[in-house]
Amino acid sequence: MDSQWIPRGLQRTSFPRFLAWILPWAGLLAWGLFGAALCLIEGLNQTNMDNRFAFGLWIYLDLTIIAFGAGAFFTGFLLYLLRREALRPVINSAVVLGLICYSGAIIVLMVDVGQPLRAWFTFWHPNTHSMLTEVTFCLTCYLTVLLIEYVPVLLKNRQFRRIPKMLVFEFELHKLMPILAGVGAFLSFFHQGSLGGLYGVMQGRPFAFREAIGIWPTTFFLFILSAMAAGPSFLIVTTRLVESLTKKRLVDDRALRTLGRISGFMLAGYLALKAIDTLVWINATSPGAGFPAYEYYERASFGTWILFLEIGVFGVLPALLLLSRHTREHRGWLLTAAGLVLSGIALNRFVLTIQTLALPTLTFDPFLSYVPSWQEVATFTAVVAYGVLLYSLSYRYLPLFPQERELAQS
Amino acid sequence: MPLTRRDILRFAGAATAGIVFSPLPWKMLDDVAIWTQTGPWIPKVPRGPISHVPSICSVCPAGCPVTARCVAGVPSSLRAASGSGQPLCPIGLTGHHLAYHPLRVAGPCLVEHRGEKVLTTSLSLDEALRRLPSVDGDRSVMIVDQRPGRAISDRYRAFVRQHPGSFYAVPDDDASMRTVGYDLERAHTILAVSTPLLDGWTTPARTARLIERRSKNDGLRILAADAARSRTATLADRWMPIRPGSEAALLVALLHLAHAHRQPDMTPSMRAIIERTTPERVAAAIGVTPVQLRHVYEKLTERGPSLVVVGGDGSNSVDAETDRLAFQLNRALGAASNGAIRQRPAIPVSEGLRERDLAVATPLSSVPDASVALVIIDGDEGTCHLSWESIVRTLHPGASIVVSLSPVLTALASHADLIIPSPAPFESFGEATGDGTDIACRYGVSRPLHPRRPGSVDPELVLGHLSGQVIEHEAALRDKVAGIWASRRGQIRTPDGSTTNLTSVEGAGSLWTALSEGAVWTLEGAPASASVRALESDASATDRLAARLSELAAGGATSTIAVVPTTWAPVTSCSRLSPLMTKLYQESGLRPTSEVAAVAPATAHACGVEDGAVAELRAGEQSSKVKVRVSDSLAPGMVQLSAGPDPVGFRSPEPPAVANALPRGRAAELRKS
Amino acid sequence: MPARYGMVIDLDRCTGCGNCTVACAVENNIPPGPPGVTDRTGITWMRVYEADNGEGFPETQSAFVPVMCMQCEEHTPCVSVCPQNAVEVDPETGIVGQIPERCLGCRYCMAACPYHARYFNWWDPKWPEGMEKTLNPDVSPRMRGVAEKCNFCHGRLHTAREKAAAAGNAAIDPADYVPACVESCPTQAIVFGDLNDPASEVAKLSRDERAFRFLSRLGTEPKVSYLSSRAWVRSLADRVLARDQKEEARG
Amino acid sequence: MNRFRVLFPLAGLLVGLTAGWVLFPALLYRTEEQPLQFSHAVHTDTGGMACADCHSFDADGRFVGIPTTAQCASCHADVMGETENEKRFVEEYVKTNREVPWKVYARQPDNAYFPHAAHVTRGGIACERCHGPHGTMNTLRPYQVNRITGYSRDIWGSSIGRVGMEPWEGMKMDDCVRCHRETERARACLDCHK
Amino acid sequence: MLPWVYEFQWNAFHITFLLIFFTVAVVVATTVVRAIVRSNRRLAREGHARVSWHSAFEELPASTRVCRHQMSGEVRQRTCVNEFACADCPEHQRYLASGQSPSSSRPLSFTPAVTVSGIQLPTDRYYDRGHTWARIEPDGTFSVGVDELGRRLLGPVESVELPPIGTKVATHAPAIRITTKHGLAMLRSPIDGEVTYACAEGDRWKMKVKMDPQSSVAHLLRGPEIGPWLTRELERLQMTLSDQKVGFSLADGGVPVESMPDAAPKKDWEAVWGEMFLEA
Repeated sequence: MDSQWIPRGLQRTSFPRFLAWILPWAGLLAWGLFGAALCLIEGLNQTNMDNRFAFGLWIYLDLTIIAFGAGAFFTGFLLYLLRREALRPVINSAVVLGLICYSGAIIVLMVDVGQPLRAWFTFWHPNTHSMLTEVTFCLTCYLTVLLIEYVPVLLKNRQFRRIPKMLVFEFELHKLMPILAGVGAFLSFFHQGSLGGLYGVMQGRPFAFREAIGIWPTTFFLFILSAMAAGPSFLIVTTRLVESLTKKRLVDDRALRTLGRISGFMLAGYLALKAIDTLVWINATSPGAGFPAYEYYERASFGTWILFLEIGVFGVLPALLLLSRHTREHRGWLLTAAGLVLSGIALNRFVLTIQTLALPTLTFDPFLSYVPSWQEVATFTAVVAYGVLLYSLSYRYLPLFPQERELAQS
Repeated sequence: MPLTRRDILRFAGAATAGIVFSPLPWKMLDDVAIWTQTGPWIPKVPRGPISHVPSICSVCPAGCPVTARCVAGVPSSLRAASGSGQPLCPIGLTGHHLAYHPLRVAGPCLVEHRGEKVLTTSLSLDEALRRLPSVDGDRSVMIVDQRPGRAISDRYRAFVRQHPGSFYAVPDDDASMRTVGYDLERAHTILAVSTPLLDGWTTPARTARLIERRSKNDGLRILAADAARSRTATLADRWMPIRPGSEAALLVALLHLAHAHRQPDMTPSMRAIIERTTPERVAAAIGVTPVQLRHVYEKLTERGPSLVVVGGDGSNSVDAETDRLAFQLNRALGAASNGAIRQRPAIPVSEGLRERDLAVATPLSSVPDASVALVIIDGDEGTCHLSWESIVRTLHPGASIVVSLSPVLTALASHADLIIPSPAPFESFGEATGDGTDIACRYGVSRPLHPRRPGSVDPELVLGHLSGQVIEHEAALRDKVAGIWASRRGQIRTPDGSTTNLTSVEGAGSLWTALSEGAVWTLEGAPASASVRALESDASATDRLAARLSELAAGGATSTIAVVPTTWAPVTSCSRLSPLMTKLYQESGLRPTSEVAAVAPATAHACGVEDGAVAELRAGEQSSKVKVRVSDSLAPGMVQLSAGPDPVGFRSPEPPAVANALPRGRAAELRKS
Repeated sequence: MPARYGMVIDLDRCTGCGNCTVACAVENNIPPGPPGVTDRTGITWMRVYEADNGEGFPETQSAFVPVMCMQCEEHTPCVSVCPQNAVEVDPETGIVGQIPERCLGCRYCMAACPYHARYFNWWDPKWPEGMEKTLNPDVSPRMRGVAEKCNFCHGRLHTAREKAAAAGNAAIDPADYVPACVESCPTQAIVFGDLNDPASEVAKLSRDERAFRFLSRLGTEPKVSYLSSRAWVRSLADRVLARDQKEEARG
Repeated sequence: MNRFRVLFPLAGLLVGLTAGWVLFPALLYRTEEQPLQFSHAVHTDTGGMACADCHSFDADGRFVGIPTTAQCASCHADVMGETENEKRFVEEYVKTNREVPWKVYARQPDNAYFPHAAHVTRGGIACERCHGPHGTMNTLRPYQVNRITGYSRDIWGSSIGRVGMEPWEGMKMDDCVRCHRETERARACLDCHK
Repeated sequence: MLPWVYEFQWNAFHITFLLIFFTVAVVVATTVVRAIVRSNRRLAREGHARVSWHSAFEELPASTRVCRHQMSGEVRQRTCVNEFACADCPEHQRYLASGQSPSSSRPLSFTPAVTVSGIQLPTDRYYDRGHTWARIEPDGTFSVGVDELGRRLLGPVESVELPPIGTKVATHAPAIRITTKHGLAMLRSPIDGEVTYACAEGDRWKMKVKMDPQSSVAHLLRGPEIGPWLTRELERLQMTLSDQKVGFSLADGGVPVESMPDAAPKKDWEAVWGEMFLEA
């Protein structure tokens, strides 16, 4: 039915089966869009956020998926600028994933802000001292870059290739990819950092506040490193996921191992810095602001276990697994380690968004909890469904994995 | 030449470019942003000339001086009149909202109570008046006046006097306790027994003066005896936690220490009770030690004048017996002789009427059952004491009709058959007759500030329809003022704080002018004589007291918990609050809503409920869903409920809070639901 | 010299009556909470908290703490985080101003505020029918989806300035500029004025030995101070103090 | 044939430009008539009155704006002249004690705070600086209102591109800021916003 | 954002920030514009076919890109990096220079046809890797056709669409569209040139091309290369078909059926054709 659109030589499931896969996701997307529309039309009272929990599920989601989407810039950077050719098999997938993560984050942000129609004020009257300004500028620019990077992938579609202009444009654009990869890396470096800085600069929230190095708090650098660790791991996990869903081999092990090694290396660096940062924070920054650090962990649901889990099980363990050649070359361990890395980064973002806001500052203020409303969950689901749909369509109609044909034949 | 797709694309592209190079997209961007700032869904502020109108607040009888800031003739805020030194309460600060209350009754209407729902059918004024039965020998009328002392009150009394068998009924409190005022300003030691002395029990001005004296360390000592660490307990110098419902026992024990049983005018049975109620015998029942009781008594006698106030939850009383005990204790402490308690004088009657031609007020509970055919409830919006049960009891089983004059749909008005709404506060001339705890009586007049909403009817018109003698509302007030002027007693206090003796006011006309510009007439009472008739104990009361004390000594059922209803006093003078009160109730939790039940951590644990959980509170037949709030301020074994009008129930005339129906100290069960 | 408006609140005088909260709402056109509003979604620029000493019954002691925007002077947390300059510190008054018309509703400032003194308009502003006629003409109602907070009744400063300007004066009469909460406080627990004027009562009180500021170790230099003669109340200022106080009480 | 093809983009450009520059402003604004016609000229010239005689300040220095009917009635309690508008004014408004629902050309939104006292009394700025020759007009020009924002067209200025405007035209924030920048006054947002 | 918009701050931080933003915006915009300009220029210069082949070649699996010299056994392993443009390939020149390379042979009509697994390919012509051939005619033009394996891959032809006389055809660019009941196949032109004769009637067709003077047949397979190539192509076909999980296989020595699509009608034959005919 749609065979004219499927890249030649690639095996794709029949259209009805594809439809059967797509439809539930489309349903979820529709439900999610309904939830989001409620938030836009009725207002944010539809959410369970409140004055204390000014940020909720959505910001957490944004922080997490943007960290996961870091694979796009980091892989592009390594491939086009550092010439790590081993990563070529995953670059297209990385771009699509990056696009999904970033566009998803921006869609959610537009629902999250109270006045989306005024969002352009940030550009017109920017407060350049705000980390959010940096985030907004970089995210917008980088999303543009990702869209442009996606164009060559899109134009590889069989039907588009029949149009001479598009074919030639794709070819020429592809040649300029190193420039875009460079710009993307530059932008990502800043916004990944600014997302961390978002919390690190909050002088009034000693749980999140960190000392500054130059003009940036330490979380700025920690976020960059952790995103660089998360991005490759996300590629490993998604690739393996797609492989298991399609029952096909799409990327050779070498590429994934390279990704794993890079992720492990970044994670190790991140952990070392985070350990130092945490010690400084516990012993100097936080008590200096009038907050004994141990009090943060006296709440029933947020004990020190969360810190140990983040650094130990989700940090040191995957770092060792990824850095050791033996475990890295084992497919199961590699996938486990990548999964742990992602859990760790997700937990880190959770701690920084949710725990920061749950902890009271005033001595007579209670510790609060927050459970997202269905509208929030729906919007979240919409983004996931959108991502799955975009990826499924891209996978079906675009040659996402250059090695696929070869691996299928071998 | 055929039109190709390329041509169309080129055309569209160029057109887009043309639009980009025009103001359209850019101005649209700007205008849409402005639309989000000034769109039609954002209320617009009023514009127009601004004026400052001096007046008084007539929402409750206290009559605090205010300055209304009006924009284009509509008040935008009520502020305490500068120079008066008399601050307002939150109810007064929002008094100008009441005219726009969502439950405002638009005009005369018939009321139907269908289950939980209240249906109103509007009808014309003529039709409404026609539905009032004529009052003759057979049919008696009861006029329930919840704001006695006003100009219309005099007219009501005159009407009732002319129609034997009819009643001019007032709430029981107004008939008894409220005749005695407390000179808090002169007292040096005050014992507040289950009384929110510093939390709205009296006027904000008097509370403020107590706080001021305390912070200046002028020797004022405030003792609080309360089951909970209430606001008053927190702010007091000393707090004695007592068991809920043991107020009477505490007072009797103090009377014992004061050797009151040796007083000659004591009835023998009372004397016997006091004599046998030694601190040792009742201390455990009260929940304190005998030493503590003696200590409190020492403090009371250490530095006079001393006062014991038992105000209950709000300005209403705990119960009649406790009131009487407090009166006797005060007397024993010498408050009657040194003037710390005084009998508040009555406000002179309107010109043209004579006191002897007016009916005497009957306490509502003294109106016989099934005796009246027509009930007119006035001042309903200004109080929340009366329960529908206390009214329905008096209705003649045959054809009877209940008419409410309330401008808003109150809990009581929703039970009436007919509502002929009077003007809302500040829509017409209003009156303030003085705070029930004060030693002085007052009279003040508030000016109309709002444009009057069509459909409201002056009570004078309704009464005039019955009596055949119609008088204008303003004229009735002028008569009242003339009556006051004619008494030649008391003084007037202008908003700037200066006082003038009434004798130097030239005439009734200039008194009216002064009052309508915010001045208040006051007349201080004489020291309460030994016998305030209403507060004398009679035999049945003594029996009830004896029974209660023995019940208390027995300890009651220990497995249950006691309900302690509390009310924030100012709201008892206003059955419908400004919608803005959500700030205090829902939006800050500063005051608990009626659905909140506060318990001590130990009690919560024992009942298996958690903070914030929804639980079922059962007291006798009554059962209600409550939200549990765990508080360290409460003694274990009690549950504190907010009574009074539901402050946030401004959206629908829902039934009143559970706590309203529960007597103090009532045993209850709290269960997880 | 520019003014530095500040407040001193005497916690020993505060009875928790709520006048300030209500007067503030009336003055600043804060709408009544819609159905379903809670203490976490409502708007109370001035909010009275009840603080206790953490002991059980009957040793509990409590104090009422009115909390509003503390108008932080240094590193003002909400100002630096706002992406589009919707918040700023007025150098002439020291007042931290929030412009709802510029606000995007990102709520970053609310997360950043250590005093939880910023509020979000979760709902459209709605007054019961007709009640919008009683709005204060000096303050514009805010729209849904923006943050707002106390600005020391800036509308009253406008009025005072206008009065001064009409009389040809540059400086306002301090008596003309009194925020609604200060004006309405029955026990006069709140003192307002120019901290830069050493003769003003507020400047004197802020140097009182009973004076303290909440979370002053954050280094944001709040311009609202509190007074209390009770040590445990003063120790509420921050958690290190509270811990020390608790240890002192025990040992 | 190629020549003909070139016309397509040109025509598109023309259509786009016309839509943006001509059609858009025509659609954006709605024209409304004032409830009554009023001649400022008659009052200022013939009557010899000054602006402040009617557009005055109250005791607190607040600018009252358009005079109330009561103020007008102090002269126009009865018909003084011969115009139809005056007659209507007296009969429909003065006699019934209603306010005239004037449409205010310079009306700023609720969130803007403009103290006339600071600008006129203290600043000495002439009325004409911002209101132009309004006071010498014989008629009230039609009032144009922006359909999206509800603003009077005077806020933006008569030119949709904001080019070639008279010095008094335009009352957007940019216009305020321009002058305030030059004189280094009122830097805080709250100085002019409420 | 812009100096004349209020709240523009004249401090180093603000200006640096915005400068970086504008730089990024300019770089991104110029990159896109550059790509557009360059692609337009390229399209004008080289034509679509070359570019198309250029990018298509990169996507061919390594097994398809095997060098002709590997197939002939001259080198053990070599993957073409030169888009099969042997004329421009220095390696190819080196092998030709050695004089031993089968690539230097010319088509001869008298040698027997090469037969592999029952498929006969005459040696009197040049073969394109997309299973078209070019044979020089006495008039100097080349006749173009599809080889035996191609014919069997296509099965019964329903219609043929040839480029009209006078059109330019290019090496590696699809020139002939063949429709069967199993779909549409695009056959490559083996040489660059101009169509001088084109005649299609039903399933029979004939086409002649006059080769461009500057072009050559260096990239086409000939003589001793044909056998190894055909063997390899059968392997490749096997792989393509097995990849497609087809019901039948080409066992060693077996004879492919006359019409493969009819033997396995459920297959995605368009994909197989694309693979085997090297559709760009």
